[in-house]
Amino acid sequence: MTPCEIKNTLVSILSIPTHGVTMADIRSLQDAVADLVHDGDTVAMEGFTHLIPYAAAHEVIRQGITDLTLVRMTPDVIYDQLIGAGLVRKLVFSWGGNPGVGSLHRFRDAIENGWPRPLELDEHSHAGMANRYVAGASKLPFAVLRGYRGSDIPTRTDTVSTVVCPFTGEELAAVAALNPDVTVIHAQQADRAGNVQMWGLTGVQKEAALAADRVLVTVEEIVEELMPRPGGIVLPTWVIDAVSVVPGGAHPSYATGYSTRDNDFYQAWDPIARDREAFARWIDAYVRDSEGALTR
Amino acid sequence: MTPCEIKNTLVSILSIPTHGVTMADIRSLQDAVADLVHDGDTVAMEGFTHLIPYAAAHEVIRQGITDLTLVRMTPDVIYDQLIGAGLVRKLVFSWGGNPGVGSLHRFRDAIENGWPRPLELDEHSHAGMANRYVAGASKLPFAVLRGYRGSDIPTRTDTVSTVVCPFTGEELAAVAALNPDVTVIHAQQADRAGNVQMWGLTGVQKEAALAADRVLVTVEEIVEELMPRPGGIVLPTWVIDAVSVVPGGAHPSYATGYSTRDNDFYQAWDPIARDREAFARWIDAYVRDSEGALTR
Amino acid sequence: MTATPAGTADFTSDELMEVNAARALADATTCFVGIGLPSTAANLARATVNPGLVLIYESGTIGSKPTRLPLSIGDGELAETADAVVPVPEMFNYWLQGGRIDVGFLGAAQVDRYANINTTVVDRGPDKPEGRLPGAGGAPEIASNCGKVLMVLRHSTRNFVERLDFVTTLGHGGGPGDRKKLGMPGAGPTAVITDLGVLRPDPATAELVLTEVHPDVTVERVRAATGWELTVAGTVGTTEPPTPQELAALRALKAAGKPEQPGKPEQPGKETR
Amino acid sequence: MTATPAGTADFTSDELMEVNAARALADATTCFVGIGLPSTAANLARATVNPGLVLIYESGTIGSKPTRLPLSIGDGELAETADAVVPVPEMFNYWLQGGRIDVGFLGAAQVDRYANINTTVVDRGPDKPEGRLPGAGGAPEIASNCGKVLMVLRHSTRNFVERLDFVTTLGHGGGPGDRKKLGMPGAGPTAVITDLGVLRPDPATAELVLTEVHPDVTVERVRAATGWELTVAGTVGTTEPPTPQELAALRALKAAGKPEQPGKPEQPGKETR
Repeated sequence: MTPCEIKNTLVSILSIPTHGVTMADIRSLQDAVADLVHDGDTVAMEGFTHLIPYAAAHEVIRQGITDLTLVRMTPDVIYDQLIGAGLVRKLVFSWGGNPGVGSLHRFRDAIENGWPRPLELDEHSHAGMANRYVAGASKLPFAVLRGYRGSDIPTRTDTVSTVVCPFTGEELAAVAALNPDVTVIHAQQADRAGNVQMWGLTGVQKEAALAADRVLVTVEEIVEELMPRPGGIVLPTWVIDAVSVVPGGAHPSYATGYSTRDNDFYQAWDPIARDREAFARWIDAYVRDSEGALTR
Repeated sequence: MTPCEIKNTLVSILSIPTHGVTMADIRSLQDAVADLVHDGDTVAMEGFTHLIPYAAAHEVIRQGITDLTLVRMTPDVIYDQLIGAGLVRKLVFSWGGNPGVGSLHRFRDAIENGWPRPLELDEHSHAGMANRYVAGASKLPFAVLRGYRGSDIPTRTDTVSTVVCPFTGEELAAVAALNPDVTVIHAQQADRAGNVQMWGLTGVQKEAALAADRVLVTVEEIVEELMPRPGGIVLPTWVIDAVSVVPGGAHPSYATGYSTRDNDFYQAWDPIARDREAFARWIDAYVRDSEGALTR
Repeated sequence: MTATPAGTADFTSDELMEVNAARALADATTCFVGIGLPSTAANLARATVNPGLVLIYESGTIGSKPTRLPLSIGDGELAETADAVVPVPEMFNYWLQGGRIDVGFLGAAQVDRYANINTTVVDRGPDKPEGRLPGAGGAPEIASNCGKVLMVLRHSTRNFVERLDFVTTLGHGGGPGDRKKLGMPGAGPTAVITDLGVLRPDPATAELVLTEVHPDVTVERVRAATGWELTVAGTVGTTEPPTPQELAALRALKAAGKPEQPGKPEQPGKETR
Repeated sequence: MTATPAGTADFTSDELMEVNAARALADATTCFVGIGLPSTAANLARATVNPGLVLIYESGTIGSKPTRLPLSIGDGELAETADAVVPVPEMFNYWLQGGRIDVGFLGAAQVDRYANINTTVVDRGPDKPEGRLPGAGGAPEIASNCGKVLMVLRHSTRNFVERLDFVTTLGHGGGPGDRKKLGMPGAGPTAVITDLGVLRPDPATAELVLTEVHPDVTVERVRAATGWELTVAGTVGTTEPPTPQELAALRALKAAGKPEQPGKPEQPGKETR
């Protein structure tokens, strides 16, 4: 019996079934979105102002994946676009504005006028949303915080409740865990094995990724080796399903070390989004029929 | 009215009382320990194998600060020494061994034989202890985990209980928050303002520090500017009470970038700690009467 | 925004509001900064009355020292100049809920006489759908957990209302003691700074009372801009006009806030990737 | 530890245990590694049957690739060679409780027929105080939350007991279904690897059954070293002796585990600072 045969025999005797852990595939954004994001999914595209995965959202628009429940602390222009495109059934969020500019007009139009379709809301505070992701990543059904006190928010959601501390008797807020079907994030770098590193403001991306069933990461570039960075967060390949290389994939948001926030875009978005037709023209010109759409 | 007078007037009109936030003092270990650690205190000296604040513990021994409740996930040799020195009334912990070597003999002698004094225990799992610190840092009275299931541990402590998820009905473990009177940690660097940076394995030090009323940090050195490091954690000066410069202050533990773990010391500790007299001689020779004792 | 002459300098009522808001931070040590007016005020405080003020943004930055006004709470400079950058859950749990933050500085869409805040929805009448506002963001827990809360917003009957359409964030509830009853650790709102003056809660009733007006602003004008019957302090002070230094610092911050964007697209919609 | 001849190589029963424990990780993807025998086995697996195995230590390291056996779970090399280093609370909450870890590898002081574990206290008789063990460490939640659990310990009636003095960590409780009743996500212990052979839970009863013995070990010898009436599988296999490669890899790991310490003190007690 050769060592190899011995090994195989022993494997059959002693081995245990794997837990379903696999490496991330590096693949085109088009294929990755088609495989991982389905009609009716609950999808979190996170990134707190920084590293917002716009390119992936645009691919969702191009593929017309619809009836989505979108989750994000700050819907931002990325969800304004998806909502305006008519793909969103429900929004789970905590602050829906265009940061430093004003309203998200597509978001408002959907809520106030049901255009292009009614938008159901599950609305929280930032602290509540952050803790909902923490519970999700921890595979706990809920998280505890000292929050929502005196607020009307709990009257409009069924995902805030209370628990009593068994030691002190204090009543605290409980928020239900968030476990998206898919989380999509943008990061600076991946290596060839599909390990990912992001740095700068890292928001709730780690929690959102670890809370999800499936994870898609777009990256600025593939590097030979991930060099540890100050403030860097590494997600190992075996918690990620697919990595797609999309340089500039966070624009008009930004990727520290690669680009700066395009504040002008955020300001220019306001008049575009105010007008249904201007919005439709923009989506057609810059998302549906863009050159990028053809090459991805 | 000069601008300065205007400022002062306006301050008196519009200013709000401060919340008690102050900068850390950079001072001798002797003075810092004397000021911040008192008889009867609950003290956490954290550091998960790495960055264990031995020098500060030795200063506590030299000053004979006693009746302490000591908190640490892994008591390690540092608490074996404090327990053997008769300064400890109670121990809150989750794993009491000499890592990779064997028993902590002073810890065992105190528990099994009450020598040099009886030792009360509050015993948890690592997951429970980590979450107790998280609750403490979050100023919540408790934390939730899926833990202790089927274990006898809850029969021997009053700091494990249960809560029921208000959304799913699942019963989960609740652990009481840990909020030490003082947390003592060792870090690599501080700047002159008292901001501290540590890197490498950072364990539960951030949580232990933020959970405490008072914080003492010993550091390898003072630097002009804290350069952000991969894996670095910065504690701003205003959450720290005192910084003391103690190069090598984690020995026989280590400080990544400055020293390596003295595994030989950990192995050599075993026969010293087995014998009450050998232990007493060691403490006298290397802690109470050491040169270091005089210069600090 | 009407320009008001004051000695050698001209300044707007907005500028006076911003300067007063900055002055209110003179003794603060750490400030949780909302975007917009609060961020302007906090950055101006660092440039004038309180250079050591620790700015904390909910995007995770502790000790940011921006040289220009950030447009969003996640602008790169906030992280680059920070003493520490932490994940968002840590920010809310360890730092805010952990009671580490001295002053919370908030804006508002609607405020009532007890300094309760609405930033969620407004009632636009029986035949119209609710008007949508951005929502809570960090405000409910900022108002609950910071040592004190300062508010800054423009004064009008649209903003200062008899009754909120929705309570997003509790200020003083329905009167003194309500915060304590709800177990809120911080003292709550201590001042509401507007473009007309300053309101503060009466310690006995917790109701906002007009305590200062800006130069050339009459009490009557403030009453008219307030949607409830405004109580006025026995002695109403007049706030000091901005010093030339304050005004210069404020204008420099704002001018720096509009830098040329590197890689700025020719068309607004053009994506540069 | 008796040396047993096997073909060209001499090896000890401990070495055979370690090699078998490593082989049990052949198909594992991620392993939460306890210090001591589990760490030896996991590192040997990386050097032999499973070079891609992701080692996770409770000190916070994910994907450590040590070149020598660490003495403690916090040795510097574990962090330096890791794919990621995370804070300890995150390790227990997001990674372990988060269900990210395939195999937990545990040692034990006492184990019973249902693979329950005691590492807390031992009863030393009516006139003596309880004997103190280290305590739980990570084990209760490792055993609960990992996909499966492997155990490795030396076989004696002191360790394999009829009744635990204290249940630190639940294995299979009192029989099949107990884990499910308690809501424990993972499958629990699937093998107990000792210096005499391998025990596995019978799917019908969850009781540990002797399924393999090491070469030259009799079933009778295992029975005699077990504190309960041991059930033996219908067919008891014999484990393969270590290959020369396995033995060489194991011995190289152990030799590398005792490096010259830089700055090693002359006296054991001497502190170098």
